[in-house]
Amino acid sequence: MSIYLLIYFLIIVSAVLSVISKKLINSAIMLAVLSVGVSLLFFTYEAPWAGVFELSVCAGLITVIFISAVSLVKQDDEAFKENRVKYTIFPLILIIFAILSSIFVPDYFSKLSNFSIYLENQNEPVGKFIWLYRGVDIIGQLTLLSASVFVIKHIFKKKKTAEER
Amino acid sequence: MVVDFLSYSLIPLFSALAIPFIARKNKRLIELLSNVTLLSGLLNLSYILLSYLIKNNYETFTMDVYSFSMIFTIYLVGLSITFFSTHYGIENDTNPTSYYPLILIGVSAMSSIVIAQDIFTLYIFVEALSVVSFALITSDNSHTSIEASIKYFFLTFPASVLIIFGISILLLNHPNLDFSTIKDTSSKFLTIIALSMITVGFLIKSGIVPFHFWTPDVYQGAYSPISALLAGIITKIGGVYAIIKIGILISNSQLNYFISKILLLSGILSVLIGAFLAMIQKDFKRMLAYSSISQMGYIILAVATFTPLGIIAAVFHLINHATFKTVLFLNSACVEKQTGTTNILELKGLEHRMPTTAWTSIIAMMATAGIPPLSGFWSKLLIIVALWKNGNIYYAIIALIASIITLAYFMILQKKVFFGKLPEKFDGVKEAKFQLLIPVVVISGIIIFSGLFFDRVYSYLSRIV
Amino acid sequence: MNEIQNLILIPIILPLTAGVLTLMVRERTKYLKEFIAISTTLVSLFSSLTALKYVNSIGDINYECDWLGSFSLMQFRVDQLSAFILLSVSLFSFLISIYSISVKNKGNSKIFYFLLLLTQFQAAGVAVSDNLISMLFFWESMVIVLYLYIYISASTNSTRTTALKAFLINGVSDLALLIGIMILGYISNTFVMSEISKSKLIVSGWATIAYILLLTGTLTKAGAFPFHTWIPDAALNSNAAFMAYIPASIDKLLGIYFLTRITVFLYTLNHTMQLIVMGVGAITIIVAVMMAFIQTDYKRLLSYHAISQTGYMILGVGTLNPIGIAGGLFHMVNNAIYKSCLFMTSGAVERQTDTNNLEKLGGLFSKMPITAICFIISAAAISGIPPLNGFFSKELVYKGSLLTGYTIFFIAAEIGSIFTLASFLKLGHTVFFDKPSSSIENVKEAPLSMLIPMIILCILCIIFGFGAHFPIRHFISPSLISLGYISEELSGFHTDNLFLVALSVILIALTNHIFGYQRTNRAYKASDHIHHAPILKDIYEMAEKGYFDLYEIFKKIFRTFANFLFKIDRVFDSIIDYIPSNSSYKISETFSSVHSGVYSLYMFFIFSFAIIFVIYLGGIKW
Amino acid sequence: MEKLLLAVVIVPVIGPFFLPPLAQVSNNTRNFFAIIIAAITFVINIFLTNSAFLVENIKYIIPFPLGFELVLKLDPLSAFMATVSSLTSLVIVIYSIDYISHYENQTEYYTMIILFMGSMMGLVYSDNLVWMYIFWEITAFTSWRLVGFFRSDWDVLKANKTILVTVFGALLMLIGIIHIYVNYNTLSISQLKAKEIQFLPAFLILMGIFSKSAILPFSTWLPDAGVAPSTVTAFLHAAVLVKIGTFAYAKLFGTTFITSVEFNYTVLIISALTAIVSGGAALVETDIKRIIAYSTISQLSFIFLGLASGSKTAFAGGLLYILMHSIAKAALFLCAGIIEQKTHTKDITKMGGLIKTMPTTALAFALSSFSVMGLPPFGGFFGKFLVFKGAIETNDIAIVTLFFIGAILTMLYLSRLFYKIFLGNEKLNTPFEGSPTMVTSVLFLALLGLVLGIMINYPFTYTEMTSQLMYMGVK
Repeated sequence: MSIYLLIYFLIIVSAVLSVISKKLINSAIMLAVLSVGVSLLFFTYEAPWAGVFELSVCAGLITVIFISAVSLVKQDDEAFKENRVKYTIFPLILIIFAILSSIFVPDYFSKLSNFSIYLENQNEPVGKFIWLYRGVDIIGQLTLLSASVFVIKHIFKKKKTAEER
Repeated sequence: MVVDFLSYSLIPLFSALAIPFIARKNKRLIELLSNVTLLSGLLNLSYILLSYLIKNNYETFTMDVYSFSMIFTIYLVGLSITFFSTHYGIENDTNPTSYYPLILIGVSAMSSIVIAQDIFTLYIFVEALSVVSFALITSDNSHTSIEASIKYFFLTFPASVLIIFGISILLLNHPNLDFSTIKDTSSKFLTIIALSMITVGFLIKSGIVPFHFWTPDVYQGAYSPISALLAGIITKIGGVYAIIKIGILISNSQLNYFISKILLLSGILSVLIGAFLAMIQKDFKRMLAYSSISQMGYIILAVATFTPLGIIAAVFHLINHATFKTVLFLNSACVEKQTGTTNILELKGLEHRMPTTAWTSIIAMMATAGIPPLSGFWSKLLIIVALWKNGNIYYAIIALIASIITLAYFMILQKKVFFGKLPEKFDGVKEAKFQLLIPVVVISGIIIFSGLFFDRVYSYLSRIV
Repeated sequence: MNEIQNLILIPIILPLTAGVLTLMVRERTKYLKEFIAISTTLVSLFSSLTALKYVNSIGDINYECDWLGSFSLMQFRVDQLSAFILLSVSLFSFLISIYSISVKNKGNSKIFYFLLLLTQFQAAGVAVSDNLISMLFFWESMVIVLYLYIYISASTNSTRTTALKAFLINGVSDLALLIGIMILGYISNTFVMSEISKSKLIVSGWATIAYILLLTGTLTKAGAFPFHTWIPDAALNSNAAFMAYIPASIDKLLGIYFLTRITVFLYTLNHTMQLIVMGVGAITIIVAVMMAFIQTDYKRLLSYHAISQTGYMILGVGTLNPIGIAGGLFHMVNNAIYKSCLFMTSGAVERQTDTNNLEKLGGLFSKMPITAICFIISAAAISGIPPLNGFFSKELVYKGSLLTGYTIFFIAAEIGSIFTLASFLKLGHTVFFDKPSSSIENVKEAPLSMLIPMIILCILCIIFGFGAHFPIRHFISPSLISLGYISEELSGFHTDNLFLVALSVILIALTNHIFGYQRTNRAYKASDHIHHAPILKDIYEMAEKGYFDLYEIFKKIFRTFANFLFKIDRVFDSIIDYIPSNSSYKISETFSSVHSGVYSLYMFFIFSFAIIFVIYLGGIKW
Repeated sequence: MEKLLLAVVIVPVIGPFFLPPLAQVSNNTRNFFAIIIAAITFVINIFLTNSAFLVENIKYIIPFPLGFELVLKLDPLSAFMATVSSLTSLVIVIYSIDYISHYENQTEYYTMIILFMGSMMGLVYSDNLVWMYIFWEITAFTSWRLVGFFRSDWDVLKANKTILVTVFGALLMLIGIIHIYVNYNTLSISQLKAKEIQFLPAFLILMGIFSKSAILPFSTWLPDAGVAPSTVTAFLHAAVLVKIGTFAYAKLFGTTFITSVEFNYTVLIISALTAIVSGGAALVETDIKRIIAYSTISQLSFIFLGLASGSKTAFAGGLLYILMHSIAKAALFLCAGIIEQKTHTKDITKMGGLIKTMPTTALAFALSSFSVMGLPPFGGFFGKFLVFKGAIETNDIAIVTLFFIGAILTMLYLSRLFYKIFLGNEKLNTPFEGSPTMVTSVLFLALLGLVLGIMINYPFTYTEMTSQLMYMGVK
């Protein structure tokens, strides 16, 4: 049980930090941490490909793009400074959310265990499962990869030009 | 099912991948390749579509009408954006070798969203789409566009979280995430909570009040053709499409009561707030952004009825909104290109200098405000009737009266931008070159004709459900 | 029967066509227009004479033609009264058309004759219509003619203002008449007078309103107090021919005709209503004559008399007894005769001396004897000197008012005739006998075309005086019969005490005049001792300034009213214009204050709303 | 016959879109073509009017789903209205050729004005509420372009006011229409015949009608729209636009639905107030076109009195009033156009004594004002007369009094206007008579009013038969 609480705590803290942190890069990193936490949660609940995709998409790719973008705007980060003190009420809301979820989620745990049993009955490795039933996702992965390639190209090309200026 | 449309999503993807290899030096070739790719797809689609529309009988039409019309819209808008960009002179602002492929990938991602048969695939492509658009927004390296892209990503991030969480919950009692299976068992508690999470996520993605905060900044800040692409199609496919899909799924379950309450509320709020905020905007594109918020509100209202008529109305209004919002954003791009500003306080008296732009914008605005006999009138009428028949009379009345505000801010826009006396500094202003006008004119024609031949359009769309 | 119908159509159709014909005639042609007009009016005179004979001997003439679809026909019905009116109308238009050959300031003579013929057409139409709607049609269309008539006589601003005044007073009262007629038709389901008279209306509810409205219309037409105020102004600003034609004869004829119709033929009045009518008559007599008495302009003085004489007729008709009504009708025709004669003399004098101002006039008897004689005769007639026609009609009116038992009206009438006589003494004395002022040397007699009608009218005065039984037997009693009274003996020369009263009236007037003349040795100042009497002085001044003028009062009222309405209109304007725009602007401001561009604030909103939504959807309901 | 019915709508709706290309050829070609279109429409309407009573139930149906099908149906009322409006439009278009010749945007002007006429035809003949609404909105759009003809900020502001007010009303009307659609499940007027209608939808539709024909509280856009060129104001305020509302009232509440007494009473009271309020405003204003516009408003309320008072004769009178008022008021506006063009001012305090220099215009003006005042033998008399009959048959003294005051005000402000412009003192500007075409057209209209008054039998019989045949009456 403590591991869950730990992960919850991790998620909440990272979310709060991502909102109230002064530097964009920090909030980006915090978001990454948050999604890592979420995917950890998935893994611990034996929902492997949910975890996989959370990790790959949210934590991995998106964070890359975040950081690249943030590194673009770093030089004129001062352009938009706000006073973020007044948003420290976020933690309260998030804690409420956490409590409420801990009301609903136990039900979800029980279901979860049943589902893992159902998976073992099929006794197929996860990879095979993917290749059998989720062929279209391959295109998805392909699209994502090519997209990320072009995105990096697009942005970093511009980063150079920006520095030349 | 998937195979009907798979090519539409694969071909652009491959041509996008091909571009860096075969055409990294030659800009013309890039433009040619991307345009030809989309044009061929569009010709194919419109051939099929017209052949049925003209015959006006659909016995042999086996494809899913909803996906088909969506793909048609995607290709239409995508092609008009690429064609526009080729003559817009993007090479001064950005790098064509990554710009066009990104658009193509976006098109393919959208097509894949439309053809996705299970919700997880849909999610993946939505993410891909948001990545692409994030990059595209920053195409010109201006301060505003980068800020816009960052806002876009930060503010739509919660959507991804909610959707993925919802999907993971769905996984509990559905071995595979096909829409059909979800449809069967869509009354279980976990399914309901999952679907509601997914719905909220897509609401965020489609920029509905109260999740609309990213929309104006992004549309205003984005690179002009790209804001047309965003407003025209991306937010719809990335957001509203899925909501309509879910609407179709759960149209007969106990969930739709609650979801329709939420949707009605946020829809009417978007209609009103978007319209009111649009009225005091000083920037052409920002005003359009708010107006598209309020139009999204109409679509959501229509979905919220969960009745066949409502779904038809929603799809029809979605298509219409895609068309006329594209026209308007392209108009704003033309104006910006010719005069160097989109601030409507500086602009004045352009109607004699840019007649085509003026008239196409008038057509699009009248369509948006629901002035008959343009297409927007019919879709709005259907929406209102659907709402009324569903018992939400007050929502219907408010939505109807709100279109006077729509008309009002467009009147203000026309007055400020096109009417009045031309200031000296715009003496040199001429109409944009006609290649830039072709997409605008074509889409305006589509607006008019889909309004005049509403009977055909309706009998085509009525096969959605 | 058919040719008889055509007979009564002649006085209506012929003048119209002839009038249009005169418009075709070129202005330069000499006497062609005059010829057309005179011949037309003569023909219609004879035809109406024949019609009268026919009606008196055989019976009513009816004529119908399609007009307003199935809603209403154009219905003519000539009974004795109508025939009598028709006859007098044609007579006067005939005489005026002769007279106005040599009237100078009648403006464009083509238009003048056109209007004259048009007026006859309309007047004849009013006289013969049996259907109230067709009557209204003719009646109300006279307003335009009236306006043009005054308008063409001079191109000065005062003339235009007067024309406008006449137009508005008559137009508004015609609206009243219109509504009255509508109500009449509404409560008695028909617009045909002969139908309505079968079951006379009693004054109650809608009928009262209708009667008052109709009364307003008729009184305005007849030019009674308080709707008379345009006539004196018109006297100043227009020509004598017009004055002699419209206010002096046609308007009186039609007004009193219709007054008689409604009062006797369509309604059975109750007591109060009768008192109101008679009261209006009496007030008209007194007020107008008091005003007339002090005038120093020939035509203006006459015009006030025209008004005060109307009072007698109204009084007579208001008595509701055959004698009074006979008196009213008889007085109507008499008044028309001598009043137009008087106006003609004024026109002659004006033509010869180019002025109507009493201060400039004087001693014309030697220079214009015939005019003077005509003046004297008609003046004597109007002042009720026996045995001229005016005397008898007034006698009848007096008798009628005495029979009602209200001596007050009788006394008012008598006072009226005192001042009438006095003012005419003053007028005649000034114009024809007083010492001439330098400006009018070498004045000659008026041309023949002016003298002939005057002489004819004077002869009529005398005939109707000595042979008063003739008109009464042939015109008045038949009219009474057609109004549903059995005719009784009302002719002749009464030697009862009324005669003495008349004599005493004459004596009082004479003494008054002599007294006034002695005070200031000038005849036109003979009224000053009344004019400058303590209280009367101020009243007179206010009256001359037009404080009592209903038209001026209403002009003020409507101006303020209109300003008030304009304010209301502005209020509505702000309701549909400023208020929505400003309020929506305020709303937009409020909304936009949230959109500060701070994305962590946005993040906050998105998160919190997402949580709320999800909890609502997923959680609350279990 | 069906073909004719289709043609009378199609020709003026499609025709205008050929005008811009023709303008490339030459302006005269364009003007000629515009006149041709208007003339054709008018002639076809004459044919239709002749056969309106003879032939039963002429329809042309274009199918649309959900009961939105476009049905063109010939009935006496529609034919009457169409003839009136196309006649005035024809005269106005002819007049425009000289009037508009020296302004910008001529092509757009002709396109819009013909399109307006076309949509009017469609509105008049369409037998389906939603199509009525569609054409209604097209007229709103065209009037927006036309009012904003001079592109200054002020003009465009007023143009926006015009379209916003009218469209707002139209939206209210649409709500009413949908209400009917959901209740009776049809939109076809001939199927809705003799149905009773609840107060709410009736009131909503009434709001639309009032906003279109400028009855309180929507009245003031009409005088404000006077900034447009006089042909446009004549076209919109006098001949066609404001008559749309009266027509819709006659069509829906006169000949289709059976309305309740309270409803009619509401209409009567509102229009009575409008009559006097706008009359008073007209007495205060000093801008010639604003005055005439206000007078239009007050006359419209008289028309509503006739249509709403619930008696067949008064209904016929109201229709007659529409005809007479269209003609007379169009003539007045066109006279105002001549005066404005020649004196370069709209302020009547700056005018005076124009009767010397422009007698024909003065004559036309006077004749039409007499017709509007309702003096015989002009046509206006019969209209006013029958309308008052209706007022009295409501048996309500308040309404009669209010309209009596309204009529007095009419007389006052018109005579004041005429006096100030044509009589009065000579002011600095001594203009000349307008161009022959313009003067002829105004004189034609003025004399037409007179002739119709003298030959009242024909128009009145027509309107009376119409009301006998179609009028539904009150519950």
